[in-house]
Amino acid sequence: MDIVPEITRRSITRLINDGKRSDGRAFDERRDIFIEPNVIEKAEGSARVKLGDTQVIVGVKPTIGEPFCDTPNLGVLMTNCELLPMAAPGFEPGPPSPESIELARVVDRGIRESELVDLEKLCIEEGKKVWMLFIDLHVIDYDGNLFDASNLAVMAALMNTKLPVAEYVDDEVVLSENETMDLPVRDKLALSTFVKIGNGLVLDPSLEEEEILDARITIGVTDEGNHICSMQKGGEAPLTRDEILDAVHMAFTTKDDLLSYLD
Amino acid sequence: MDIVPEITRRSITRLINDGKRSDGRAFDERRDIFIEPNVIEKAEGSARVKLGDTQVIVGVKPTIGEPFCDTPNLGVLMTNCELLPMAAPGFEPGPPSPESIELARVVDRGIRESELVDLEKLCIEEGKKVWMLFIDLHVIDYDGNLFDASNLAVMAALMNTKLPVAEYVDDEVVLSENETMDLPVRDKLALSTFVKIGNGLVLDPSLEEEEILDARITIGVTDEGNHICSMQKGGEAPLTRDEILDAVHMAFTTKDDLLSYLD
Amino acid sequence: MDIVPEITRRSITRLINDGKRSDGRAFDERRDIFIEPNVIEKAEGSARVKLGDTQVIVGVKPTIGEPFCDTPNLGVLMTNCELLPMAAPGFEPGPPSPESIELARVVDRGIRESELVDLEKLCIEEGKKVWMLFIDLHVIDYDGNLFDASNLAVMAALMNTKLPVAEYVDDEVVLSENETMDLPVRDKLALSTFVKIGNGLVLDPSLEEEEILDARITIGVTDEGNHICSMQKGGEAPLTRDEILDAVHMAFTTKDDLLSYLD
Amino acid sequence: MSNDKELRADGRAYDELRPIKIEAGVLKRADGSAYLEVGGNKILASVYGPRESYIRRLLKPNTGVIRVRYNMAPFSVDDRKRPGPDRRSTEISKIAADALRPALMLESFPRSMVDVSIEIIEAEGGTRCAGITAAAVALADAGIPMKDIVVGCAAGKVNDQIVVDLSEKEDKEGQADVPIAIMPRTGEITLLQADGNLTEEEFEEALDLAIEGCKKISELQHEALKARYSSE
Amino acid sequence: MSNDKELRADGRAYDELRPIKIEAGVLKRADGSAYLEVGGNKILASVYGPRESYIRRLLKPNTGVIRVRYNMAPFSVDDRKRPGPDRRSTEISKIAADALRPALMLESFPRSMVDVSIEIIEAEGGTRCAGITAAAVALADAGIPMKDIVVGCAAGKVNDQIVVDLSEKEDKEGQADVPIAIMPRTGEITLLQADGNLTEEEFEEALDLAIEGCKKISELQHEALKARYSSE
Amino acid sequence: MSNDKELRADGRAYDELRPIKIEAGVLKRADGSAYLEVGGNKILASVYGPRESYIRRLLKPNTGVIRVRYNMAPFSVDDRKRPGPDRRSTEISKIAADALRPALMLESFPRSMVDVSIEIIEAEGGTRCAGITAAAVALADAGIPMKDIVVGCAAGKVNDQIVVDLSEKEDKEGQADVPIAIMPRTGEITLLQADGNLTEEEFEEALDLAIEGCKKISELQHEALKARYSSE
Repeated sequence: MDIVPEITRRSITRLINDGKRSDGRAFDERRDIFIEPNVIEKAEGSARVKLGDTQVIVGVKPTIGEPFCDTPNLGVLMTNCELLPMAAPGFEPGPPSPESIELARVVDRGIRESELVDLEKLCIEEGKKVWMLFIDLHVIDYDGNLFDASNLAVMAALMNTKLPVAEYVDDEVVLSENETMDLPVRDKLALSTFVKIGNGLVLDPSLEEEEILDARITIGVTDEGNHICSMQKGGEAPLTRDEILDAVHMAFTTKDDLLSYLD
Repeated sequence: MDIVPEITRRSITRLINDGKRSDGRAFDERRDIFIEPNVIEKAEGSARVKLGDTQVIVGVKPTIGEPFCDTPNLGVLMTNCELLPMAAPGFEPGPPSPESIELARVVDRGIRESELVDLEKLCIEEGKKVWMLFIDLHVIDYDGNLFDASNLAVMAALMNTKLPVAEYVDDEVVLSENETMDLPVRDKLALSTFVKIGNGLVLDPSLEEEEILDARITIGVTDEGNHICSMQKGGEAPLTRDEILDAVHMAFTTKDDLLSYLD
Repeated sequence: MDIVPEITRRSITRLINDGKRSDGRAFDERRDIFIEPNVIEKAEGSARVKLGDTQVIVGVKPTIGEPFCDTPNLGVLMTNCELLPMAAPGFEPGPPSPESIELARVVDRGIRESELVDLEKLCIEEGKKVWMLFIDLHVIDYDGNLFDASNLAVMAALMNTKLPVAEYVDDEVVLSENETMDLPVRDKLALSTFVKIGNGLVLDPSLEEEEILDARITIGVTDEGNHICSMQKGGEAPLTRDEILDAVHMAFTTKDDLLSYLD
Repeated sequence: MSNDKELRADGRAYDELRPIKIEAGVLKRADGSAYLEVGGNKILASVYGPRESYIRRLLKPNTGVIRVRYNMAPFSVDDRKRPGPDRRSTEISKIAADALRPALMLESFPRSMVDVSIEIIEAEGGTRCAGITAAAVALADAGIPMKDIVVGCAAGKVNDQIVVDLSEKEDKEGQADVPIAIMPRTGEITLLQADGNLTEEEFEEALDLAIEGCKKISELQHEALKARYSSE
Repeated sequence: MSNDKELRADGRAYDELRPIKIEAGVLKRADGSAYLEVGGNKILASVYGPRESYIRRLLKPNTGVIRVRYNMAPFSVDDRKRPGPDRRSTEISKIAADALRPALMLESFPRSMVDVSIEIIEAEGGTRCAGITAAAVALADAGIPMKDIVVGCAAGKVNDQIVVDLSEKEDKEGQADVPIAIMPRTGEITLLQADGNLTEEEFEEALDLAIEGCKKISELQHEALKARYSSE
Repeated sequence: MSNDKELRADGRAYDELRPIKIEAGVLKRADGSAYLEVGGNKILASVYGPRESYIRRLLKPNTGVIRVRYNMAPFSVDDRKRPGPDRRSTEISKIAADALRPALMLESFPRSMVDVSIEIIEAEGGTRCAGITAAAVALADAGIPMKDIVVGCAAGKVNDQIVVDLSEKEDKEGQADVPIAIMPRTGEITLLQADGNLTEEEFEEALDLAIEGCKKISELQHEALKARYSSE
């Protein structure tokens, strides 16, 4: 990514060591959140999310396919992510970068491991036909913390996704023309990313903070389940056991506030 | 492409501003045209075309496949173009360049929009099986104006394409071993490319002219229909409304002469 | 590949012109051979081979598929080769290099042309289902002569490959859960690679010898059949007719010793 | 001839554009950006540059160059589109660069590149013209020196009538489509394609109608830029 | 709570590792290498460097960099894997580099690259941790300056019990998996992932169990390196 | 043994070549070119260079290098071939470069590249040998310094008989195929492959027959070049 002047690094770090952030936020305070659901009429589910100035659009498109052999009665979710060249000066067109793959897979693991979509209800005919959902993540403005912004946008898009009612008749799937069903979303996931800078662990890093991070940790916690369901460390510095446990604890305490934006 | 000495650019432009071309042709005069049909025995249709020193070989290969959902009773045409490394010093092997894709798509649109092939006659069994034709354009020597040379070669190849007679019996396609049918070609397309250099608009640009062009315009006109069916502007300079209308008019007036080579 | 100091080239060449090799071997002497069969429990056949310090692992994985149209009663073999980045400083990750493709194809041609696997016995139901075998060659340490090492590993892996007994019942393939059959291997192939350095032709080139080779020749000879079944010349220098016939002769005379390692 | 034209399927007159909304400066990171809605189309355009590029072979010693990437989001169309460039988007990227280039004054930026992204968030007919229109606003927002703000619009033939700004439905069922882009000050044409079936006269009529459409849209571009400057 | 834990399906206690074998220096060409078996996993790791690289954009002016390639052999799993990187291996390569980096002292090797290959010859659960463990031994074998030898191990939840070092079967049927890597001298954590379903308390238990597992494996790494040095 | 050989399916004697036609200098842009027909094969070869190349890693400091691209047109075979290189054409490109290289004197062109294209317009058995033969003529036409003009020809076993220059049908139904290329002045062999089933004696017979075939074709190469020079 971009090279940050050493002086910026020092001043941000000094502030954090003094218990302050350069934009005045508390360590466990997120930036402003704005969620616009149903932004794409041609998508069965969609949302645009602004987290500070980071912007992500998510569209959900269903298709009908065959289930995997080992899960004949479950629908399928596929998460794909595009770090668009418009989102940052360093994002190049071309095959997905490791960063983009990591983002897609962390978001995907959150949805999958939390079991928040009831995949059994996406089965049309066991062993024959199931709904397959493409969840496409379009990052249009990168101003820090793509993980949390993307997860919020995916949550919002899944919650407004509607599928046509499908029936399996004479070896073929017949779709209802006017009846739809809501996507069976039975839980919500709060994804919280912290970065370690100096001696501090701060929630929802801004771009400035991400550019100088020592280590990063992302924690997924379910709303109903109240469980940890995913976690991902990043960055070239280590974290201590206690820093990790602190981050986990903050992920639980800040969860309700975050998820209130989805109501 | 190649860099042209400024002096060449000036001398060609000066000539054109004086109403002359460096090779002595009139503004609306094409280079010599030579068409050799049926050059590939293993192809169901083929032709080699020389337009000046530009050379293109086209082969047509049919295969049987399923029609598209929204056109269950129509055959399918696919046009592909290879700017072979042998054709010019700057043509590199590898995935198709934007130039090669533009060429294939302009030629393809001409065939498609003119509806010169009766696609309904390429239907073997509605919704089940249709003929799919691969039209492969092989550019072997690039000396200017690939658009018109390629279109001529495609016309000639389509006009000599023969398909085995196909029948649909018991859910399978049976091909006759000796009976063939001519590809149902019901019209011809004249594709005319002009370039603007200085104040002039000249037909069938040579390589020298293409290398210094300000703007390019390609116009497709049908023979029977006598309609405009495709158009493509190129180049980094604009064209005025009147220049475009002039080019269109010349495309109509020079059409018969061009198509006479296909008889 | 690597650049070899001119002085090394001269000293190796001088030795060979004097009838000696830098590691003391005779011209028709191979390095130590070590074969460990069945190294991968999850593969249906496998082997690790060390030829000197060159190391190759081969795994055989079967799948069930449709036969080719022109051979409806034959199983299918597919040979793939990975020159792993760990095997040599110059091996880069990415799409297969020409060297890797040549290696895979030479090994593949040996197996195929010798007809050592009875492909008819890999047919489950004619025209419907056959066994398809992926033979994956994993080069992990490159110290010269990948051809012969790879072929030995493939031979050893094929000879210990076991397939579940398959039956075709009601349009479906049913696999036995405990009964297996040995892969029908009815011959063995000895692959012998020689390089020409100076005036000499030496068997089983070490890395040092390969790096300065003038020409290379690989010869495949069948054990039972006692026939030449494949041959491949490489390198930028020519070979004389007599050098080739000498190499062929040596391939026959050293065959039994080589194949004894497979017993 | 155009006096007694019938209303179209969506109730528009033959020379009536779909509702348009243009906003400049919608992204933080990009040097310039614009958002455009026309009919059901939703389009974002961004500009980075002039800047260095590691793709040296694209640069020119005597001028800056423009590179355009037209891309459709997977969810922008009824059947999900596979991510990444296809042949259609490669062609549109190329002609969009040609369409925007004549207005740019990049001579003072040798060996540099201007990167334009046109992102189709939702598609409903006429995305290439709308994309060029949005990109021109983003270029202005980025402060790239320009002699004019390029603007695009299509005309075509539907039910034997020449009409402006075809909707997706009209494009699919219509007889011809002529997308163009112009530099409105001089009226010069920087993009021109045609497909379908037009007589020489019909083509002239379509061309003039598209030029008129461009001029109307041009006003909205300027308003959007004015709103952007006044908000700063 | 962990006093009355049941034995696991394969007979191990909750805090018992699978049998492990580590060997250093197993390849001739590589600058450093290691072979590791744990349970049914068979893993090779190699190191080249620090060396120049023609991929200039990856290099840094003030330090050496590490590049990791995690790869599964086509024959390493039940259903043949297509050769070449997939999304999973790309992610693991990235986090494995992050996991190994903190221990390396590459400041004296600016503009150079250390290339690590982790090759999964046979996979039976926990390949990323085992691969990192093997790679750290290969790095030491290559003589790369390091402040510690990173070591990886997972813990997880199976049948509502927190257990260490999940087998393939446990991973598939279990309720959670927490792979980590640490620098054993300080106990600092350089890799951490989690998936499944854990309460805050269960997570803490798993984390501590995985740290214990790492420390046991660390001893075997040192023995392998001692054996390598003494054999030279 | 070869005295009482039978005529072949297409009426040729065991040592009879298919009809051949060679023409030099058939393309305008290429520095050198050739067209060759043998049996049903139609082949174009072109040469550019010696010239600079942006693919620096292929260049050598002390000599020029040759790069060969063997390619089959999609329409050259019965079932359309997908465009672009496949494994077979990659291998043939590599060995064709090795086959042509020994005759070239590129020492005076360090850091430069000679690019050879072999384009199979129509294929009917023996394209690699015919392609090398055509490429050698194109290299001469381009004025590349050479000590000899390489020429290729195959021999093989069909119906238990050793025969020269197999047709497509013979290649498919035959028992062995031995394509070679030689430098005719010295008789040295620059390309050699074999597949099928041959005794040591049969191989020797095939090798000698292929060498004889090469020598006959060599004369036609020289005639084509003479015709080219005299026409200039």
